[in-house]
Amino acid sequence: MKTCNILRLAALTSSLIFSAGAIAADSFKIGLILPMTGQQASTGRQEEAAARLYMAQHGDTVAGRKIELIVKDDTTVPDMTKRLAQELIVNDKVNVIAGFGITPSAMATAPLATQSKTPMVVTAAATSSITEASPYVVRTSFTLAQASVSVANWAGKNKISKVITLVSDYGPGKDAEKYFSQTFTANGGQIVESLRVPLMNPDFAPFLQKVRDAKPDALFVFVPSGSGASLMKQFIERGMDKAGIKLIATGDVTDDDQLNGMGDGALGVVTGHHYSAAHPSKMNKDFVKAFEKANNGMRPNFMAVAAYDGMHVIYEALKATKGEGDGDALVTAMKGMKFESPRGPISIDPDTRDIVQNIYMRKVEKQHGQLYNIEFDVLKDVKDPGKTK
Amino acid sequence: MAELLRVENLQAGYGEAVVLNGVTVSVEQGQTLALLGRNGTGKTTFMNTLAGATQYVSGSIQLGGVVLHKMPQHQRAAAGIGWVPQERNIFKSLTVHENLTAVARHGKWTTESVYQMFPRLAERKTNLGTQLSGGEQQMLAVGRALVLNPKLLLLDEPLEGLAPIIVQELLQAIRRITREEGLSAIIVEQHPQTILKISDTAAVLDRGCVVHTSTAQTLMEQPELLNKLLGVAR
Amino acid sequence: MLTILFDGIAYGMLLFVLAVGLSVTMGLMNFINLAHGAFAMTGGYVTVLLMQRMDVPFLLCLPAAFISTAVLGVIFERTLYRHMYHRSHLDQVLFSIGLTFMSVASMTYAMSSSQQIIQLPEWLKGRTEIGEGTWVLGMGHYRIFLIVICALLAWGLQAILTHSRFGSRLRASVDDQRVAAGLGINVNGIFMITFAAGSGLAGLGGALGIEVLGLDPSFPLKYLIYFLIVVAVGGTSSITGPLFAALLLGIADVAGKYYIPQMGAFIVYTLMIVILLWRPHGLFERKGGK
Amino acid sequence: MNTTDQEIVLSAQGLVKRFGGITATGNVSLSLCKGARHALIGPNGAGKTTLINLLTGVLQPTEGSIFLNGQDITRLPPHQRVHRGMVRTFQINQLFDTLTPLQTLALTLSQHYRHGMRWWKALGNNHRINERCEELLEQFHLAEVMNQQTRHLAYGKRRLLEIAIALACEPRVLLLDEPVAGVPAGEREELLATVTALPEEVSVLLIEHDMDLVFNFAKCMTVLVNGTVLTEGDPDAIAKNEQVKAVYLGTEAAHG
Amino acid sequence: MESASLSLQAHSRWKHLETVFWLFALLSPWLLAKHALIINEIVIVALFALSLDLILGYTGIVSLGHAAFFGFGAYSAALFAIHVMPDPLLGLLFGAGISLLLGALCSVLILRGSDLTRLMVTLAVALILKELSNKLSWLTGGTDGLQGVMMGPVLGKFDFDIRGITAAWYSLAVTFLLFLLIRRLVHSPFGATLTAIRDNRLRAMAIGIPVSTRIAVIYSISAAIAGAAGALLAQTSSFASPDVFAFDRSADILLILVIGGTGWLYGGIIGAIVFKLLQDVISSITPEYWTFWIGAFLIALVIVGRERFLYPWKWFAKR
Repeated sequence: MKTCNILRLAALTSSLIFSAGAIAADSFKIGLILPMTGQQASTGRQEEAAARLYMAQHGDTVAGRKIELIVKDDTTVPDMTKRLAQELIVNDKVNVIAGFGITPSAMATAPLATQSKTPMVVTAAATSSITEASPYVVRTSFTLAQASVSVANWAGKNKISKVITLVSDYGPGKDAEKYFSQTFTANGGQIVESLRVPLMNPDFAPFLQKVRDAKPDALFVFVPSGSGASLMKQFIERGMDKAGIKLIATGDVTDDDQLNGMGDGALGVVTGHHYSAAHPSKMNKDFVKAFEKANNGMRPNFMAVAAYDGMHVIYEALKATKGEGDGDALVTAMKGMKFESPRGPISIDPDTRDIVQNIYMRKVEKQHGQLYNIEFDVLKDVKDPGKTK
Repeated sequence: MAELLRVENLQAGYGEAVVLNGVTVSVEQGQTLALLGRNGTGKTTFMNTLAGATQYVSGSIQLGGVVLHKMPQHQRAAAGIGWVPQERNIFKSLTVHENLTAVARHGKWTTESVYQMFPRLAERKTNLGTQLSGGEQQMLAVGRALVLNPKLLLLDEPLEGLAPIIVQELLQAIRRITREEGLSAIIVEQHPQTILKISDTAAVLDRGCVVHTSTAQTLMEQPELLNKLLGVAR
Repeated sequence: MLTILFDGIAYGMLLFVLAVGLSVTMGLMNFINLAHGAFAMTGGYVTVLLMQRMDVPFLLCLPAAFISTAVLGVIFERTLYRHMYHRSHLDQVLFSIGLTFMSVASMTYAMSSSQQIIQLPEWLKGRTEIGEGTWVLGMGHYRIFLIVICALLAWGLQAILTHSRFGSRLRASVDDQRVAAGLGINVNGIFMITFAAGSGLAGLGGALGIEVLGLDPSFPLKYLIYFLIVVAVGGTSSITGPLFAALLLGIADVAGKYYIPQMGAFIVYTLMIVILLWRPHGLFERKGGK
Repeated sequence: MNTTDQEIVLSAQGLVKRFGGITATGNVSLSLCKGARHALIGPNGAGKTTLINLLTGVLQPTEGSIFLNGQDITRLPPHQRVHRGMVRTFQINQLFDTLTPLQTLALTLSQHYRHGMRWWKALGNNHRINERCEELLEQFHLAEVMNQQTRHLAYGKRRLLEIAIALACEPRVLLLDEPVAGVPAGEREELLATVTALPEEVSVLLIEHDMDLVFNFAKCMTVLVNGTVLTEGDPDAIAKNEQVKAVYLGTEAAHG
Repeated sequence: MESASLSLQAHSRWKHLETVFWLFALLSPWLLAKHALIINEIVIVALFALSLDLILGYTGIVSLGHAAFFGFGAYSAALFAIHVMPDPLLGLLFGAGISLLLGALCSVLILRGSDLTRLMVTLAVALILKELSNKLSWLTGGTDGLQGVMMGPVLGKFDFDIRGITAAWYSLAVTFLLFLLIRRLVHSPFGATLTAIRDNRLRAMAIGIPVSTRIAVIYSISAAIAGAAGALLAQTSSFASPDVFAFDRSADILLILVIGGTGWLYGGIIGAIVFKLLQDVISSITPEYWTFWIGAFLIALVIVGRERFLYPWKWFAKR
């Protein structure tokens, strides 16, 4: 009998914990599922901090409803993401699910959003196809296609004609490779070679050496933000900049979170991305300041801004629906939403529910003794090229 | 003469197998004890127990008045035990020289004096333990115990499996160590004749008990008794 | 081509320093210490803290990383690990993984989960090239530094092991623990020092590796597999085994990714399976050993 | 020895085993008749255990061949030699520590009766096996401890189980490797009694140093020295043999 | 003397506590309907742990790559649903069967060498499969995972619902049936020979057990069960990604089994319940630092001792 009792006790305790939130019956709940531990943990950290900052700045009551944020760690395991989302929807009766650090997590959860008619705000994962997985998906981060196409366009206009691409071997990487190559060759450029590195890759040396031996005009890179720093250092260490090879990349490589530690070697690296902590607008300056203040000096990066805007989209949709939590209404309200974000003006494409935003070309420069991505060119209102062909 | 080693009612074994069932023996200063017995009667277990390498059960061991049986194994060498294990157990990844220096303690016996006693070892100084012949390994094992500068030398079957000429050489050396240098020793052997000649006293073990003690001389003079205790006979 | 070989050697050398301590604890003490990576991480963070917050020069940080993790190793050995020596391997795994989990979470708490980056001194940043054409040898200065340091370490370890009295006592203890103790060698004490040195080396490896492998709190788990490969392939009975295994692994990994990039991730694992099927106890199985 | 009119069960011919350069067994020939009581004696390091390992297939001989009931079994793996009736006990207990004596015997018997792959029936479901288990437990004085885990048994009991396991395999040839080694005095008699009471039809090869047991038991003895057969004969002849005496008592001849 | 048959069968007889446990377990999707999802996850993990117990606990073969079979089963079942038919039970059988074959193939790899060798070889197999699932994206969907797995109703009647009740019930029923099979198996003569191999391989050989063959057989069976667990995961989550082969999954399952104790069937189940509940509860309190507490729990478990720590009621266990 003891087993039984203990099991029951365990079940009871867990149900107490699960249902603790359910007391405030009328609150509007947002389930934020993020990788909080493991190798993607910094994404989770940035996003959670930004979401909390948004709530602190804009109050936790919207249209008469109290906003409640429930954060879950999915340890970057897709079936876990799905289960957590399912529990949030079924048990906690959340009105919106948000977060999703990696594409498979988002993909695994999307059918659930459809089934339960719950808006799913993707604030991190960046593969094009995610928004097509469910009519309830709304994205406030970016797609790699957006960034890659912009970089390709810029490269074509800047005397770069031979390029090697180097991407991490997974969904977003393949997207980056595909859209960069498409655009770049369409503009008359030549892709010398397409390299894919394993996601778990401790040493970039062999790949970089291959690039160096091939001597292209530029190397186009996409790796997830954690590996960016070490790639960059190895790029410099290999003397590739001196051999006349330019490094062009999506903004993941010069992630604001890490940029400062990369050292002067990063100076001059050109990237295309939708957000820089140095974006020269008042709104952004306030955002960065508040974020750094609330988080021990941690600089917000593009993940943070995506979560911040994600919260904004949810808040505004709630306002527009006058506090009604209905999923369809919320998604309808989100479609076509247009507003000023710390990254600049953005909108949600009413047809694809994907984000439309400016992609900035930036160069790493030093300001006030710190390294920043300084914007020098902009491509306005870029839609996800993955869906516009 | 002063008593050096006193073992009383010693019980010990390996794991749960108790091999020694109450052994009592003693060795006087400067004397040599021949410990005899057929295979599997507990001779080696007795030696290992003195060196601290078995599961001690009960009884007492005192060496020169110092209680040994509760002492951690590695301190027994300092207390005066110089162990020459049965399988020789030369450290196989050490050279001959290292085998000596790794354990050497300050005193009368140095690596040099060992090399003098066994010139063959001096020749093979830089060879690995594994590259030695059986006889050379045995010499090294004896030398390794000597550089500990022990009070009591434990020689466990030092002549086993060696060629006759080597046996003679080793016997000479042992005789020199025990007779001329006066080092106390316990020698375990299966072949009583050879060893009784260089011993003062003798003890015979059977099934973990001492079944006979006398002077070496007495035992040697009784071939019938010897055959009964140690030979192939009932 | 030579450059690839060079890069592979540098990478392998780094792996060697990181893994050799683990090989020593496994081989000597028959203890499975999966928390080895945590010591490496500690060494890395010591370096980061010293460099970032106190502006200590990189070269001084290396010994600091070694010493601090060695001390940590002694503390853990005396307080926790020694109770685990007689436990089953599975308990040891559970225990050391538990320790790793705790270290990961603590480090996240203390240092945040982001990648740590250090600034090498200028003289380590450059690159030198020799030769031309296919035989060109390009050497990053830091990688030269790595190879030199690690080769010195390997040589030093080998020298200590073969030429010092401590080394011969250590080898004696490994050869035959029972007889070594019976001949007056304090086997426990030797093991403690060895454990400390192994941890210290891990810490040093962690410090040296920041530049190449990166450093974040998931380090101990991320590279555990690599350490284990080095130990399994190299065997646990010598210094040369892990060294050779690490070099083989480093070169195979780098060369494999260079020449057949699409096979990148398979090469190391396939190589390991083949080697272990061929020599189940590692490349350098001790003759007549267990 | 009287081999002419009796059926030879086990014969080893010209067995040689070398490890590297060392010859552990040098040209040993040996044969056991049906119902033999044969003792193998010799000083330490004579190669007795190596010989047993060669016979049972744990080691492969460098040269020579082994016949069991007239069939060449030299290259057979160990478990198939067991199927053909050659079973051994070990000098150092090799038991299943977490199982009880009852379970051990039941498992051995079901393997013996070729039930080893049956997974759908519970162990203990077979009447024949259960009865045989009870007989063996009774015979080996293990009945009262049959439900204790083997690792918790007294050493003597474990020694008994060691032999009981071998008998459960219904051997035609039984190799006993020092069955009474390490057994404390109190538990000795029980063990000696069971060894002497082994079934008559089983041929036994005994390795033992205990002369009481050897002389009570053996009808024939082989003396092994340095991996080769020194002599073979009945107990009285061996006891009187000067060469043997020399080996054991160490006159100069022993080392020659 | 107590009869041999009684004593021998005492272990295989059902205890009341077991009956109660399973009754409660089988009813739990209804009793604790809110927690059906985590029940489903626990059940799948428990089945996975059970499969590892067969080789680790009962046969003494360590593995750090058991996720190879779990993942193989998951992908097989998911692909079966997409390309052949959406019936869950057939898919489950298919997944288990394919994993059985893989297990039989891999069993040659684990016959030689030390524990460390086995750990590393099994690990390498799982990692190679993981890489394959990434590379063969035309079949597996690559890193993004295999989408579009639409499962039909169980037994043609019960649709998978969003609350996860059907899923939990389905997984429980499958696990229970497999548990019954495994339970028979370990208490049979065959099971006893496995324990014999674990306890003493030398002696097992000396009583005529063909050790290598037995290991190969049980390894394949274990692989099939792990495959079934993987199939359950893929079917109840309608998804499979390379992550099913991950090192973490193999390592976690080893931890879970060791937490509950090896070699008595319920170890894996209890380990799964304890580990998953702890993870769920602690990580919802402190999503960033829950691994710290899990680590502390593991250390405490080892130092205090499993028996005293987890089950004061362990008296009904096998030993």
